[in-house]
Amino acid sequence: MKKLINKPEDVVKEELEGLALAYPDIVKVHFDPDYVYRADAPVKGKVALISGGGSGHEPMHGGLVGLGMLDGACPGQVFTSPTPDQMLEAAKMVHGGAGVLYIVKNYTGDVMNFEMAADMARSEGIRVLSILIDDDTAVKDSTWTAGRRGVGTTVLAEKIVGAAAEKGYDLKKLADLCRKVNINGRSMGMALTSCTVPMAGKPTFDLPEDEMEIGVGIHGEPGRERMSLKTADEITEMLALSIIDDPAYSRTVRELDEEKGEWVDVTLEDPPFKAGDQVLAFVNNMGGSAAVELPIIYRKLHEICEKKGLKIVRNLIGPYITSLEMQGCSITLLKMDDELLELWDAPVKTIGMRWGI
Amino acid sequence: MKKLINKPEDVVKEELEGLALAYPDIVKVHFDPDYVYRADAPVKGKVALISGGGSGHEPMHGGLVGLGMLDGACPGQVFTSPTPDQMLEAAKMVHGGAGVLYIVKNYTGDVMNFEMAADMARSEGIRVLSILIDDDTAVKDSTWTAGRRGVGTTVLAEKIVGAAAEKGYDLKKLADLCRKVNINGRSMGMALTSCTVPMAGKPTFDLPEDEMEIGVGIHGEPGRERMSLKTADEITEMLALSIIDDPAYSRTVRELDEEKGEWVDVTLEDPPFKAGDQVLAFVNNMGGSAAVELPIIYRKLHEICEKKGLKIVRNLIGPYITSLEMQGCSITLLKMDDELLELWDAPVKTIGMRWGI
Amino acid sequence: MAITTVDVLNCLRQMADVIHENKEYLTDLDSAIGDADHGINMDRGFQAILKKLPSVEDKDAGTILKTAGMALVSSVGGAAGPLYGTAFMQAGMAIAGKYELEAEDLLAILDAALKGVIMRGRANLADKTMVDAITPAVNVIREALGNGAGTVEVLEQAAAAAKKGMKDTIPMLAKKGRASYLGERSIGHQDPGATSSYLLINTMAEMARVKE
Amino acid sequence: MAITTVDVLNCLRQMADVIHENKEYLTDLDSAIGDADHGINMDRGFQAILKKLPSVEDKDAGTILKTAGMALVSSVGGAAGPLYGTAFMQAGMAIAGKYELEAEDLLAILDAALKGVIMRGRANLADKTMVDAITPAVNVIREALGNGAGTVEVLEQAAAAAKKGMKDTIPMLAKKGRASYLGERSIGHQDPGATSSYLLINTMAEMARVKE
Ligand SMILES: Nc1ncnc2c1ncn2[C@@H]1O[C@H](COP(=O)(O)OP(=O)(O)O)[C@@H](O)[C@H]1O
Ligand SMILES: Nc1ncnc2c1ncn2[C@@H]1O[C@H](COP(=O)(O)OP(=O)(O)O)[C@@H](O)[C@H]1O
Ligand SMILES: [Mg+2]
Ligand SMILES: [Mg+2]
Ligand SMILES: [Mg+2]
Ligand SMILES: [Mg+2]
Repeated sequence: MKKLINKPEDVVKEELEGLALAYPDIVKVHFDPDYVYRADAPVKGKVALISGGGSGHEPMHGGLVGLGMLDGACPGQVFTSPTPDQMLEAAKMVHGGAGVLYIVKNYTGDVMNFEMAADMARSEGIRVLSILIDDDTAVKDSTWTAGRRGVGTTVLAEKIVGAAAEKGYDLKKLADLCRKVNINGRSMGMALTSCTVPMAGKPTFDLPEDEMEIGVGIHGEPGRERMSLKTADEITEMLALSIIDDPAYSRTVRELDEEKGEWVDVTLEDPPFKAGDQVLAFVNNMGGSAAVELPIIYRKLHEICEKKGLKIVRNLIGPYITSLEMQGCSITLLKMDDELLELWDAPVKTIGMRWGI
Repeated sequence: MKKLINKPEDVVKEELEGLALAYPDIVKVHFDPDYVYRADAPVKGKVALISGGGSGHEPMHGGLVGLGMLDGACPGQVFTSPTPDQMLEAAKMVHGGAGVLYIVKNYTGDVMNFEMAADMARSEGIRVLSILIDDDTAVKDSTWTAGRRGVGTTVLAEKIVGAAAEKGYDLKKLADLCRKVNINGRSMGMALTSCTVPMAGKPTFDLPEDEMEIGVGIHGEPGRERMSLKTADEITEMLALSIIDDPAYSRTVRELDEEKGEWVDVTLEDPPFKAGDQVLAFVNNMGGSAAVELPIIYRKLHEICEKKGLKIVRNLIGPYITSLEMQGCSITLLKMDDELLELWDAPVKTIGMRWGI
Repeated sequence: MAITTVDVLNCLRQMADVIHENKEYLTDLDSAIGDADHGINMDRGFQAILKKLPSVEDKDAGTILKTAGMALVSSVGGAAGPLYGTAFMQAGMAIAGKYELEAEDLLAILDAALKGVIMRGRANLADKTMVDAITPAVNVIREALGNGAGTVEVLEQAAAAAKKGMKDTIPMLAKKGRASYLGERSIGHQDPGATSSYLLINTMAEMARVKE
Repeated sequence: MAITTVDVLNCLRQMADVIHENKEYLTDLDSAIGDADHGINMDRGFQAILKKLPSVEDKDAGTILKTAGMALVSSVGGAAGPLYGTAFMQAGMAIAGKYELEAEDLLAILDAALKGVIMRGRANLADKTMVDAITPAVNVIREALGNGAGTVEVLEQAAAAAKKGMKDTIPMLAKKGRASYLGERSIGHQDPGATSSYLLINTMAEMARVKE
């Protein structure tokens, strides 16, 4: 294992220490339980946005905390969901009196830990809603699986919902907006290489020199299918079509119902993309691919979208939701409308994403 | 070779096509000869800044073109200096009547090609000055080598000089400023893995699982020394001390003398760092290291600087001057003063670096 | 043979040892169909339990188990944290206040643990999860108690059933948790969570055997 | 035996073939002490020359070489581009206007090429560069001409000297170019640029041998 680390068990702690030293104007870090929060938290009267998940996906989520985006982020161990006490304490620290929205990627671990945290926070009198992101088209059905994983759309949702929170949307409206972003976003990822969880010390899987994994998540897990290595254009086409040609997707998720005061099953349906849609195209580096490669993917994606009648109105290209040093990429398309465009363009100042300020 | 590319010989061309499609508000791309330039070039009355070098170091240089930074960037093939005609044509395209400053990394190829380009541009009536960046403390002497390589300080110089050009500094003042940044900046890099030049198809060197290279440049070339793998703290200490304890460094470089109208030998001396200095600390990802690792390096660097009496007043952490997918990092320290601080903080809007706008 | 709180404490310590010894094994299983952290997660959790035990040495068995569960919840994360955390907390509530446990209490403990796992994770039998190891153990205990079996026998049968349940996950297609994303590719691999469940139940049996 | 412009054109085409065949070899040499691109660079440059040749087929030898040099300058990049580009351009200027070349012109060509390389790169002998292959070739041509040798003999001796010069770079410590950064580690490797220089000079000799 070749990494710029000290003891594997100290990776997350020392990363957080580094962030605290490097960006005191943007974030503060609390240890035991660990969470990253806005340097100016709590922002009075603003709904607080909290996300979290395993570490190893940097800049997500700690690097997405700041003005116009998250108020708090709870980092777990590498690829391991954080614990409810982190999420509870983060909520207590950042909530500015207008409630807390948890943005949760749909992984069994994240979902269960955030559910426990939401219950705990509510029992302490904090208004909480919680929205799942499940956008990974590599997962075809939700009946025989834990449902689609939360991947690239998470970053876009955090930006857009963060801007709306800054604008003064209330908790209910933010939850609705986050749900809207989620059902309009879809992603698909692939890996050229595996990655190595520091504590495990060896690559999660072996991938021969001439093979790749299609339909991977972001945890170094093998994907849906292993196949022989293809060109950037062929890979882009596979990923893009898996998104664009994805039919309507419906599933039942659990959401907190504020009126009933309990978790209820909600059925959601993602509408398929159609010609004429305006989209945001997000080409994500899994972490270890050379930066020169991403525009090559974008180039082909642009061509495919054009052919399919999708108009790319915004883009995001780079490592935003990574799997440690894995080589590979993912594509996310999000259908945009005027509200989303305005919120996307709004100023943001975080470690990993910054513009307009 | 595992890369998200089509034909190896098309990598640079397709990358440029992707950039042109993705960022039309920031850059335009000219093909044959290839160069990237500001979407709003030429900026009348402003000195135009041009840099260039082999590709594979993205975002440098094409990703550093835009308001507050470069006006033009000439990308060569991967790790191969661009050619004089690119630099000449770029100069003709972007110069706004106030002259052109070439910022050149000190590699034999880059130096010779930019020298030829400067001569050609001057013979076409364009005022040109050219400043070398040579900041790599891995190279101890300039008598027995081609002199220190240009590495991390290049990024900082392009930001600072770019801001000054935006503020209206004239050509002579900009050249002086660039020289000042260069003699006050020092870097040192290391590699955990090699990288693969697409056209070569295999890693430039083999590095056993338990070894690393210290004192590498940015071209996948082996470093000064191979040694057994060390912890992040030990690596940071080696890099940082090689910079902080570096004695005064003097060398003779060739610069264009405008009055004499010819190239002259100029002797420059880099003053060593001393307790009390204010510095900008730049921790650079060579490209393939997981993002979680960089703050771990910064954490230790912060401690070392403190112990040595250096005050970090600004920082930059991330992949800015990369070697394709190489795992590893480099550290750059730049002594700051009020002028440099103000210019550093000035707005910048490029693909790879953006703030304040 | 009654089980004392000292036995419970020892059993938890023994579990921590077993998990620690099997850390790499569990993580390897998780590499195949998950994200290579189950052993690491469980080990972190049981180390957290060890740290908490001194504070509850004089407490009743229910409190001890609930404390262990809370330690798991706040240290493990991932799927295993809330699942095992809830299991231990529910088990503790099922024997709240007791300082001595009889064979019937073992049923109460494991049944509550199983219900906790299902409440939290909503897995069905044959979804290829820890439920597939715990369910047969609970069933066999219930049966054995009906036949008048004692502590040791009950737990030995439970361990054997859990082991079989664990092995039975190999041919299953995962429908819950991370492994479900692999689809057909999850077939042929033993579920890491079912494996840790077997290891924990087996440790209970071994403790009882030694005590006897 | 006079060398015609057709010979010059053929020689350049032959050089392109030789460079293409040795592309990987040159790149491998550059991997050891450089940045793994010398063969790729040279091949790109000679392919560019091939594209330019049709436009100068009826021109004098000097123009042909200058055109080749300009093609190298604008296509190779790196260190080799300006160095070989300048070499070919200077060589062309040394025989400006000539349609037939005699043995003495070969000295003029290689001497001008060497001076061009040194003017541009300011390397000294034993710095482990192409200068170490070209210098002995120029010296031996001068000597051979003094002894009244003809074209073929002159070029064969030049090629032999260049080859020895190339081999002699192996034990040298590099002081110029990228290899200089390796310090002691550059010792024991043959310089890629000296190797391409030998290959080019040797191609001239082979052309002359075949023509004879
Ligand atoms: N919904 C569920 N119900 C019961 N057990 C589950 C469920 N989801 C996952 N598991 C169990 O959790 C185990 C994985 O735990 P672990 O690796 O620690 O967490 P994660 O999957 O978050 O990395 C699986 O092997 C499986 O036995
Ligand atoms: N200053 C110099 N003078 C003469 N030859 C040089 C000089 N610097 C480098 N070279 C030659 O150039 C060769 C490397 O060329 P190439 O690999 O194409 O360029 P780069 O080093 O820019 O990658 C070296 O092997 C050496 O022979
Ligand atoms: Mg996990
Ligand atoms: Mg090169
Ligand atoms: Mg796991
Ligand atoms: Mg080279």
